[in-house]
Amino acid sequence: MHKVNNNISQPDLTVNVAGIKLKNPVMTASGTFGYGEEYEPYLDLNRLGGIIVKGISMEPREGNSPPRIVETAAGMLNSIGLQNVGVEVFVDQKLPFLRKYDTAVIVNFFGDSIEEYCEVANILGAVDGIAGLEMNISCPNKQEGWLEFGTRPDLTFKVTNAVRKKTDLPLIVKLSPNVTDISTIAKAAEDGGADGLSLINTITGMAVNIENRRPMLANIIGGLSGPAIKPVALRMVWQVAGKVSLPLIGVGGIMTAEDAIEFIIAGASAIQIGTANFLDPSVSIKVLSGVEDYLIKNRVKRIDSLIGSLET
Amino acid sequence: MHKVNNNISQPDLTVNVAGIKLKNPVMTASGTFGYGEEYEPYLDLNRLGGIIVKGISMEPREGNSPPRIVETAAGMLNSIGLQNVGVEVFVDQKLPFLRKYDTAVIVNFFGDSIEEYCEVANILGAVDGIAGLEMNISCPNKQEGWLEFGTRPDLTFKVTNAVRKKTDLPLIVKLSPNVTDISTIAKAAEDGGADGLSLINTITGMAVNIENRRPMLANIIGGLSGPAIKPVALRMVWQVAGKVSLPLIGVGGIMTAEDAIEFIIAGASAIQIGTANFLDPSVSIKVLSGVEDYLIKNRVKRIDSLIGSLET
Amino acid sequence: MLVEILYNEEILLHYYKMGLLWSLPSTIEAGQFLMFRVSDGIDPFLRRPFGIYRTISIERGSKKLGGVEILYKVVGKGTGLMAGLRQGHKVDVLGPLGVGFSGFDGDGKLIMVAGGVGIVPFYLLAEGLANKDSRVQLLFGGRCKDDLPGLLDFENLGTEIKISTDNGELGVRGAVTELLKKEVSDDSTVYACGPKGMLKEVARIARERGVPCFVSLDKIMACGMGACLGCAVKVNGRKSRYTAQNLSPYKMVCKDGPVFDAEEIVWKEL
Amino acid sequence: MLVEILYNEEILLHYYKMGLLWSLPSTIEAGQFLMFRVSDGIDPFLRRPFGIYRTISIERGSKKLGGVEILYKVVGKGTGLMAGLRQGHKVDVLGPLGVGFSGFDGDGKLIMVAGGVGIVPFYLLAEGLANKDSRVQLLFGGRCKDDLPGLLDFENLGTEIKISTDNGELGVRGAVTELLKKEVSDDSTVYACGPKGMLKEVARIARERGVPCFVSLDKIMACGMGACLGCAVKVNGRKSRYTAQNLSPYKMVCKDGPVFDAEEIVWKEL
Ligand SMILES: Cc1cc2nc3c(=O)[nH]c(=O)nc-3n(C[C@H](O)[C@H](O)[C@H](O)COP(=O)(O)OP(=O)(O)OC[C@H]3O[C@@H](n4cnc5c(N)ncnc54)[C@H](O)[C@@H]3O)c2cc1C
Ligand SMILES: Cc1cc2nc3c(=O)[nH]c(=O)nc-3n(C[C@H](O)[C@H](O)[C@H](O)COP(=O)(O)OP(=O)(O)OC[C@H]3O[C@@H](n4cnc5c(N)ncnc54)[C@H](O)[C@@H]3O)c2cc1C
Ligand SMILES: Cc1cc2nc3c(=O)[nH]c(=O)nc-3n(C[C@H](O)[C@H](O)[C@H](O)COP(=O)(O)O)c2cc1C
Ligand SMILES: Cc1cc2nc3c(=O)[nH]c(=O)nc-3n(C[C@H](O)[C@H](O)[C@H](O)COP(=O)(O)O)c2cc1C
Ligand code: FES
Ligand code: FES
Repeated sequence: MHKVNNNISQPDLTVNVAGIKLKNPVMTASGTFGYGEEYEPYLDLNRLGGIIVKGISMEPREGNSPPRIVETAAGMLNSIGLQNVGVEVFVDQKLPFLRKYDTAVIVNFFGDSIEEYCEVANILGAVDGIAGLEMNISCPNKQEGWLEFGTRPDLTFKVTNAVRKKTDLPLIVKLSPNVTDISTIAKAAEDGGADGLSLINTITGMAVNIENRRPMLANIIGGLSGPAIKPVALRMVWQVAGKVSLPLIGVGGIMTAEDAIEFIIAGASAIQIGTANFLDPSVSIKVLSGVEDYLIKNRVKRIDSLIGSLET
Repeated sequence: MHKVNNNISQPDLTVNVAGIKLKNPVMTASGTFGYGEEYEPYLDLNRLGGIIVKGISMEPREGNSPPRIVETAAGMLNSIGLQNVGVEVFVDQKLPFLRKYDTAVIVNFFGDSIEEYCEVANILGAVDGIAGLEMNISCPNKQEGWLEFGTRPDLTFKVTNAVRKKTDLPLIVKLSPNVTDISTIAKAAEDGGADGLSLINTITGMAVNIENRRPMLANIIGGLSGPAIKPVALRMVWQVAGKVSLPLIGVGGIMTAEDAIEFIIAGASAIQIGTANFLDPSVSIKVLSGVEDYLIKNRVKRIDSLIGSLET
Repeated sequence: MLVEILYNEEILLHYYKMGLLWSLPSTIEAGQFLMFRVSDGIDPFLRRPFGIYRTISIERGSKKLGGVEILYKVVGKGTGLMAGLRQGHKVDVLGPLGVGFSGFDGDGKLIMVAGGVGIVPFYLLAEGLANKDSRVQLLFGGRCKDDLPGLLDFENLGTEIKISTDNGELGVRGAVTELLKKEVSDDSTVYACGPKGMLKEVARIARERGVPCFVSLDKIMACGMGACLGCAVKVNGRKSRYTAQNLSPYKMVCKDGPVFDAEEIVWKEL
Repeated sequence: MLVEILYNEEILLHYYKMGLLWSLPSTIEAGQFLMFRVSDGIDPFLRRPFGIYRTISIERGSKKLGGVEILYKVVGKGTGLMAGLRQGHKVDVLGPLGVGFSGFDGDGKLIMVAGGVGIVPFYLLAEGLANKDSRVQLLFGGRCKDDLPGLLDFENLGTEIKISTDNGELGVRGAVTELLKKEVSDDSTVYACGPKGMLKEVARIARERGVPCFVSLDKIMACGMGACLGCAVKVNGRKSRYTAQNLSPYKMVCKDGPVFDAEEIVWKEL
């Protein structure tokens, strides 16, 4: 596996996450990279470890009324409202483009009931060219008074367990950070049969327009992303790494290779780049080569040995 | 009450928070303004609506091992570990300085058991020159496996209720943002007898030194503050404003008058400036005059009428 | 893409022109824009969108190089920082992005309605039509005479211009939409760019007169390439149930626009 | 406090001197510092501490104005931005802060041990003692000859200087602490500023020789005025129970320091 070129040994960047073999740990995060095609002019998608597509539901979704985004200090709030083309259009029109690349395609999906989650997972399980599923549980549950699945261990367990039975694809559960105790939720997902965990989704936040005294977002509340939330994401990865034995995927505020390495050291087997794509569409490739440089400089032969190497 | 000078009417900035009458809604946050004296060379303390002193416990506390702080994107992490001089030294050596000013002195305090909270509150209640107490419940509870009081409604209720019985001073409970459902905690504090709520304390976060693969903070985890957390603080103020009838004090990432006004519109009766003091020791005075300018420009005669005026 | 700043000059109070050493394809459409990273760091955080005002060419040594000029107004933190950038500095830009103006087929009269910095998309257009025998008219409104950036450029092109200012300093006193009411005829095509209120009124007038109208919209953007779904604008005639053609009630200003057929926009929700 | 930049020049690779139009009290102590706001915005977020290298005076028209010079090394984002600041620009500084060097009473020999940019606190000191008849010696260590910023200034003062470089390019090859071992005598007082490893070794040598030693410490700071308790350093001889004298096992580098008696520091926890 280790290629040796003239004394300089290229580090081995491959990681195995939730049964998905990635050629490197750098992926793009759901909702920030469209269906891949939008970014195709800006980078070689083949170089990415994986692409996680915009969250897909059974039926197409309109999303929220605009305004949907607002800038904040070192970040942004979004209330896109999970607008998406629906699973049918995704499979017919979006997936064929992605299949052309030798990059793991992970499909982020959600529903507003356990049944919908199961249905989507079931459909996607029968389709070619999907390496794995990422289940977004930061989604209101219509059967439980629109409480988010991911804010309660019991609901997290239930939805994970139900979906687990519907698909053989690797199942990654994406956790919500808006909780008191992330480890308990992580444990519930593990018990429910998840193969891996992504953390974190956006942190709920708000902004006010002081000129008209109205919320900046039509939806009032939105999700905070970007460097602002990196310390929180990192803390959650580290907390969960100590409590579950599943592979973790770190996401939240990663802008540079240094950020990515922090997550890996804290316990992430792979990372996702979200909001940073908006600032620099080819940032993921830069992060990847920065990680490679770090490994070379520090004589780390296999990135595996960096994962969770934090000395406390 | 309304002074009128040559047609231009000065807006009325006074607010009544938790039974404490403040001459204006701008205060300085606990732990970021020392005991007032440190900032005395940089601003006229008399102009502040209130000063909230560094958290005080029964016994003096050493605090955590250094390093205790690290810079993050639009913020910082701290793990001071509640170092303080203890209630006795505070009353003897720190309070006399503050008594000289015509500014409400609010004493932030904590304990690691309900008994300690009660003891401190009891002592402070008998002392002159204290306008109110701010109870920090983001503190581990030794009787409950070091779980933070403020992360559980039952513990929040218990400690508030117990302290309530020990003091006649206005009692403000300062909430932890590291919870799934801030409203439930707020309600518990209200039911326990709080006169007002401050929100938010820092959000738990972490940073890693990738050179030595160790945490940046000796304590591993610290509290995130600064503009990075403003959207979260604002969201929590708004959520709680809809659920309790107590006056709220907004804190988290306020750097400018505009930030302060966002909090007031979202439902805060007063605000606190924390980390921003480190960037500019006289920022609180600038925020105050900016708020005043806004009121004049928008012909708001009394700041009261701005509180919670968000149109949704 | 890192490009060099050739110049960055205040042309009127608060208005600047910046030249960038950046060769764009000649197929660029009037109304397309670029995303400008105003800071090397993260404050302010997002890129800022700016229309492409015109292309320029410069000589460096014996080489002829292509460039782009933007025209911007300082309104906040990002544009404030831009105003301080100096010649020789490299800035990070993405583009050209979006879909520009294209509804006018040369028949009849093209009326370009611009409010303040809304002038930007019209220079390329006026330039392209300057030597054709199309009838082109610019209606240019501002608060005062210093609120009409680039006016001279259009005069140099020989564009027919009618001006309005709120204070009557130059042209007629009042809103530019009043000019439109007078100038619009049955064979007109209306293009507009400017504040939301102006666009609404332009669209109303065009609808009333039954003439085609295209508007360039301004929405806060994050990605600029249709990926984040942040810059959504509600459009008419689309079912809330998507079809296999992937129709949605929302279009993205950055990718489907910024120029839209005025008829398509749900104006009351803009 | 907003002050004007008088000059900002690279004096050696990565080393800069910046002059600020800022009159400080003449009571300023060598080792005191200022907190510099490197950006008008929030990136980077915290102020950065820099020692005061010397005071300067400039003439503007007929007026004589006071100024301050800092000497800094570009090591990261903040100092990188500082290097780009130009003359005339206004920057926000706080100070003078902290407690400087004061343990030397004029008797015996003062040995100043500086590593690289650790030279900063010593200029004011050397200047103040230059025309007295105290025995003063500077031991100055760097990685190479370009790692000895300000060397010429001390030569101009006539300070007695001994140099060491890691690569032997200038002075003796090796660590500056090796010089100290040779130069220290029973009547010495040692002042030191430089990397942590160097300070530890200096303190060890001084303790071994039984001579007074004072060190200037570097800790990440937020407030710079003793309010945040962020820059704590563990000190000896203090009980973990505070007394009425308000003793704590920690002192604050910004307020109680940055200069400390070496005996006071718990070196193994630094
Ligand atoms: C397609 C398009 C083309 C544009 N072309 C021009 C042009 O040619 N010349 C010109 O002067 N202006 C143009 N604008 C407007 C310009 O983008 C804003 O004025 C600029 O982003 C303001 O940035 P700021 O930081 O100075 O202001 P801020 O203080 O951040 O905000 C001021 C206003 O600018 C708007 N704004 C802020 N950030 C963004 C963003 N990321 N995307 C969109 N709007 C934002 C907000 O609505 C806000 O009310 C265009 C906008 C769009 C959408
Ligand atoms: C009392 C004191 C006096 C100093 N005097 C000088 C001087 O005269 N000349 C000089 O070149 N340097 C001096 N320093 C060091 C200088 O403050 C740092 O080099 C500078 O803050 C680095 O900022 P940066 O953004 O370039 O680096 P970063 O990339 O942010 O960090 C590089 C290193 O600088 C340190 N650092 C970062 N932020 C701070 C902060 N807020 N406070 C303290 N350290 C920080 C960190 O330890 C980090 O390892 C002094 C430090 C102290 C504490
Ligand atoms: C505009 C936008 C849309 C997003 N859409 C989704 C989504 O559909 N599903 C999901 O699981 N996460 C979604 N996210 C969350 C991101 O995938 C990521 O978890 C979060 O933004 C934190 O990472 P970042 O700070 O790198 O952006 C979205 C984020 C943004 C900014
Ligand atoms: C260095 C530091 C020390 C703090 N100490 C305390 C404390 O003792 N008690 C407390 O209730 N909050 C403490 N806080 C939290 C602040 O009072 C405030 O709630 C938080 O920092 C968010 O506000 P900001 O973003 O404006 O700083 C501290 C914050 C900082 C940065
Ligand atoms: S700005 Fe991202 S879709 Fe338009
Ligand atoms: S930096 Fe705040 S106490 Fe020293």
